[in-house]
Amino acid sequence: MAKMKKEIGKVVSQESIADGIFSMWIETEAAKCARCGQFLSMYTNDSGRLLPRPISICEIDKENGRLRVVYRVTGENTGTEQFSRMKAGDKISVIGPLGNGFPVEEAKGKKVFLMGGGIGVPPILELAKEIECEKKQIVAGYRDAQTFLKKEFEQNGELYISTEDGSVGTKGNVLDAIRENGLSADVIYACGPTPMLRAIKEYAAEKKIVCYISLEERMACGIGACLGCVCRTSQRDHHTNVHNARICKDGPVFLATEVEI
Amino acid sequence: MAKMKKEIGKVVSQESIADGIFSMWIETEAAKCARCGQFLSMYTNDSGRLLPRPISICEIDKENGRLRVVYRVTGENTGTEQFSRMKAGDKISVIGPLGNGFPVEEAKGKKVFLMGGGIGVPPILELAKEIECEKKQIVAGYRDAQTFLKKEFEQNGELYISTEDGSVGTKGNVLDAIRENGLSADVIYACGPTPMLRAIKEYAAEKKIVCYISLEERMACGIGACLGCVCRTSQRDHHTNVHNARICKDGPVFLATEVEI
Amino acid sequence: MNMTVNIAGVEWKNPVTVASGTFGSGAEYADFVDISRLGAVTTKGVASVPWQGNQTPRVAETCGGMMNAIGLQNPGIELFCQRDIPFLRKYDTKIIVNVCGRSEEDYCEVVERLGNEDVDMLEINISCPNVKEGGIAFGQNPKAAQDITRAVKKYAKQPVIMKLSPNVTDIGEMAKAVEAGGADAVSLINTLTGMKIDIRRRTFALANQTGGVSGPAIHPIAVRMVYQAAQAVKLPVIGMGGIACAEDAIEMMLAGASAVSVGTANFHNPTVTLEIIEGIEAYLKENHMEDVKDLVGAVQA
Amino acid sequence: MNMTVNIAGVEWKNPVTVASGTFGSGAEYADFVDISRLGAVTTKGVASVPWQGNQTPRVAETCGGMMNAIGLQNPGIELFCQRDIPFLRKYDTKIIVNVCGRSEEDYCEVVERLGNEDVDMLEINISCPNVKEGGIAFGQNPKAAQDITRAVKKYAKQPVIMKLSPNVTDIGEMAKAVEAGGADAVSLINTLTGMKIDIRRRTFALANQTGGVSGPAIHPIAVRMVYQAAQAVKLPVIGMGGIACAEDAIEMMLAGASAVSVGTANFHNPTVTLEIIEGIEAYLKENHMEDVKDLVGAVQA
Ligand SMILES: Cc1cc2nc3c(=O)[nH]c(=O)nc-3n(C[C@H](O)[C@H](O)[C@H](O)COP(=O)(O)OP(=O)(O)OC[C@H]3O[C@@H](n4cnc5c(N)ncnc54)[C@H](O)[C@@H]3O)c2cc1C
Ligand SMILES: Cc1cc2nc3c(=O)[nH]c(=O)nc-3n(C[C@H](O)[C@H](O)[C@H](O)COP(=O)(O)OP(=O)(O)OC[C@H]3O[C@@H](n4cnc5c(N)ncnc54)[C@H](O)[C@@H]3O)c2cc1C
Ligand SMILES: Cc1cc2nc3c(=O)[nH]c(=O)nc-3n(C[C@H](O)[C@H](O)[C@H](O)COP(=O)(O)O)c2cc1C
Ligand SMILES: Cc1cc2nc3c(=O)[nH]c(=O)nc-3n(C[C@H](O)[C@H](O)[C@H](O)COP(=O)(O)O)c2cc1C
Ligand code: FES
Ligand code: FES
Repeated sequence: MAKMKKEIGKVVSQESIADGIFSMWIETEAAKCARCGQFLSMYTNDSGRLLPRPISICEIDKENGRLRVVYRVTGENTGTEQFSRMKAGDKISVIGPLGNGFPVEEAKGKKVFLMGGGIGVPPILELAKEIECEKKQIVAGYRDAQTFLKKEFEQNGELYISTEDGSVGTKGNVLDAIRENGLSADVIYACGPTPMLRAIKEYAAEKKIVCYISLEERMACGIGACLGCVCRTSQRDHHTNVHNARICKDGPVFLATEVEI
Repeated sequence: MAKMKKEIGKVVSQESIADGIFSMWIETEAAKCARCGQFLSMYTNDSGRLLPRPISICEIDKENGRLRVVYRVTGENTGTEQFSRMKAGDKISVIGPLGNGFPVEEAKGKKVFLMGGGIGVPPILELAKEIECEKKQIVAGYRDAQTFLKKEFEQNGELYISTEDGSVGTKGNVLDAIRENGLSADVIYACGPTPMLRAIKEYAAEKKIVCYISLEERMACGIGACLGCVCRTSQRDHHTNVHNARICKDGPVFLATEVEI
Repeated sequence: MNMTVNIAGVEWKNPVTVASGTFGSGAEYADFVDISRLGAVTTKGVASVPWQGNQTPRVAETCGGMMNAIGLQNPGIELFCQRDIPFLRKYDTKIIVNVCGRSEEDYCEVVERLGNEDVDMLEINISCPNVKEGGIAFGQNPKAAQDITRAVKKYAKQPVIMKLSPNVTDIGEMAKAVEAGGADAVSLINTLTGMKIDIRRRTFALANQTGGVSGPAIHPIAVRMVYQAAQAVKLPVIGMGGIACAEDAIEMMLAGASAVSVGTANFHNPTVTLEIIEGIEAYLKENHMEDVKDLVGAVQA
Repeated sequence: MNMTVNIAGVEWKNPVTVASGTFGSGAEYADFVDISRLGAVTTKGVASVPWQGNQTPRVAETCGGMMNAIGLQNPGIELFCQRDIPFLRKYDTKIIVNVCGRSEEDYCEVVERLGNEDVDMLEINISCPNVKEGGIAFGQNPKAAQDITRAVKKYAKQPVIMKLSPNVTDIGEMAKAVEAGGADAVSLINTLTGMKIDIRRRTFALANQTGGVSGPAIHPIAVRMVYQAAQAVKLPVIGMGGIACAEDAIEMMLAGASAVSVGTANFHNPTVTLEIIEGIEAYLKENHMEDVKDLVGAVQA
């Protein structure tokens, strides 16, 4: 008991991998027990900014005790901008690993879609590395030609790309890429903006296939205590006793049929 | 008009010169027109800390556009602690030079005391360098053997030291050092804690000599607008129209007889 | 050194508890802190039946603080008694159950139900700004506050702490009103009502439009109100609002608080409560003080 | 693009002014900003005779904000009229004179005296928490606020802005009261009363014990109150409280403010007012808006 804490990690490296997208490797205890689909609560050093930024784990290097995060700077004078100014050797406070992670065992012997959209793309990388399945189809949706993590994906599965502006791969979204390439699967794992997840949930329902989606919500505690980050569930949730599950604790990954989005 | 601004200076160097006492050289426009006895408003980069830290100018290097400040870290988790973590090359926001400065012309052909106590010692250095007088007697009061800036003072006048614990020079305060060494002067310039200034003011009144003291008060604007940093004046102040002068704008240096401390 | 405090007849091992709603019922923070080291645990508000709470977004960051409009989501008193009280009882700490309701009957029902339970104190939240009828109506009117206190006291088997809202003109008057109603202690402050607008989408940042501001940003307001409340009444005062370190807690006690609650700071640093307890001990030692109670109201003009 | 706003019949070239007491009478900031670029300058509060103000320390830092207890030090109306008005008149901006007093007569005397002066608007401070009789008594009671408004209006030759205190239970009620009293506009918020204790010396950080909290820390509370006031009355609302960048100013206007005042932020960044004006212009451009007035109250549920 009482073994987790807010930990002071160390920035190992930081680079910009696309316009406004940064990749940071952090040396942290959290690497020991992290799984794909979990996230870190990352804290700024600014006393005016109290709340953590939840950022998905993009890659895990257990051997060296390091985690990779890939994040977007959402604007000027934001916490993510402060992260982006950090350099190798700097200290960074984190809590993690948090959340449930993707249930990879479900994929055994099956054809799967690993779908990421926008800044939901990063967690798909560690998922692609960990998952064992019959056919690993990675579908990544980007805005434009800045297809960050593409190389890493190519090394870890069949990669299909969609871009909003059509500059690379299928013009449109991840579902357009599936249709254009005539792909199919038995299980879906997806992370991305809510409209994308909603469409994927519908697609899965139609095709009657199992679908896991990773949700996003504003967080305060990140560990299930404050009830800030709930999503509506179709059934009464056993912890909350109402139709709400905590994304930070019970998620961020849910069976698409469990949640109303 | 409208030519001053909050400026982003550059830290040129930073070193600890005594326990908890730091010396920083800053590259800044403010160096151009700075005089001894003036101060800088220094800002942290922390969004939770809005107000400037007023810090006296300790040395001016006009040629290279640099100012030196010497400051005490007042505690953990303070603005000065944040300053102390800055490294060469870092940016630091400042406004300055602010305040009136020491009236050095008064010293021409006279015997003077330049008296500094505690963290009031630093501005005495630039004063010692600028002042032209018949006899330049520097009296510096410290807590203990950590007599920071001692070397620099020795190069710029006759140095007398007092320490509270008696480890160096006279045991006691700056006035004790004067008495022990049988010194006298026609003009005094002093900076230090209020009790010390109060004693010096009294001494000057007794001896009927001209005395300038540099005062300290909590500041908000640092430029004379908010009336946060006033001290009580013996006469009605011509700007405020009451018995209050603004330390940041009308001071920090006052004729001892002008102010009630 | 004596760190115990006595709040309305209940002895806490130290003056530090957690603020309702920021610590769940303790289970989530048990990974971070040894709950037995806390003076008391104050639970999230519980109502007579489960409440769904507000739509999301429910939280937003503000400079030096945060805003929340959880809307008192809670599992209802039955599950709470079955699951959360037994969980907390495993620890050597006092249990303060925070009670919410929409009407006098709601409050009284929960308070009566808790009479049979092994809990140490009740905190009645008449100050939640985030639900239309979440008690704020009681918390902004002295007469209503006095009445609800009196009603609750009729059913209460445990000492009753009335939790006051800062969204009032005169906090001293409110404290006096609940004292007159029979309260055993007061706690304050609950959150200050705030609003944030997303200028890109031109909508409210919180689904509920308004939310309660908490965290260090509100600390000076909280200290002032705790001071005024402590001056106004003889009851013990539990102080909270933006406490984020031992210094803040000590400040609150010097202002007149007999104990302190730590809320939002848990989100920033889950082990902050223990650091605060240790920091208070260190302060007492440094200042050669024997008893933490000597801090209470010890500020000098 | 139209940046002009009309506040109670007075046209400002843009909706940005400075908050009373944070900009002196402009002289000190003239080194930093071209005052002619401001929509208006609001002066430090002025009384019928010079006021000495409070003892020091008068200011303290808080997380995301500051506390002040200047105590309305001012040079008195005579010197003000002789020196400060002519100084400001050199610039192409509107002049709003902030008026303080201890009694109805005090206020009326100053207001009457200003009737002969070339100033554009009057702002009546009935909300200063830092002097025993600095108007707060008027600012925390609807009836008193209405009466003082009516009294002042009898003498006023210029439009009257009533400046409201946030230290009240119901800001809408206060706004309605001054509207009923004949106010031409309302401005809010003044500072929230706070307290800070120095735990080392165990004394108050400010000589006055309490002080007014301002700065970004109070911004969400200010936005909420501006929204509620704008909903409650038809008068134009001048919004302030923690505005530190263009985003904050736009947020305040979306909440219902017709113009904004920038206070504490000047201390952090003396050119912030100009950056805010430029930032609002950039926002309008980006969002293809023609008129800054279209921002007012444009938040959507
Ligand atoms: C489980 C989870 C995993 C995520 N993984 C990633 C990732 O791998 N890479 C990435 O770039 N982003 C990720 N996000 C989104 C990321 O958390 C936000 O973009 C980030 O918090 C924005 O912070 P800021 O400092 O840039 O913005 P600010 O505007 O300064 O943030 C203010 C506050 O709002 C919160 N906030 C703002 N936007 C969001 C958002 N979209 N979602 C949740 N909170 C938000 C912040 O955490 C902070 O508390 C994830 C979100 C969640 C919930
Ligand atoms: C004209 C002038 C010149 C000064 N010169 C020097 C100098 O050369 N070297 C030096 O070390 N110190 C100097 N000081 C004192 C210095 O300003 C304070 O020690 C410093 O502001 C403390 O800030 P902090 O971040 O450490 O403390 P915090 O406690 O974090 O400060 C909180 C707030 O209080 C103010 N404050 C705290 N202590 C003081 C103080 N003693 N005087 C004024 N404001 C204070 C801070 O500016 C800030 O606004 C000077 C003060 C004045 C007025
Ligand atoms: C997320 C959150 C949920 C809260 N829920 C409750 C609650 O259920 N009942 C209650 O009385 N107060 C609730 N509060 C108020 C806190 O208990 C506390 O009064 C307030 O946050 C001020 O303290 P702080 O600044 O330390 O957080 C909540 C506060 C937060 C931030
Ligand atoms: C140092 C200081 C002095 C002030 N003096 C006055 C005053 O004389 N009259 C007044 O109406 N408000 C006064 N105020 C309040 C401000 O005008 C403003 O209402 C408040 O600070 C909130 O805005 P801000 O957060 O942008 O500073 C003062 C505020 C500060 C910080
Ligand atoms: S963020 Fe607190 S419960 Fe999820
Ligand atoms: S600090 Fe504002 S007048 Fe001196």
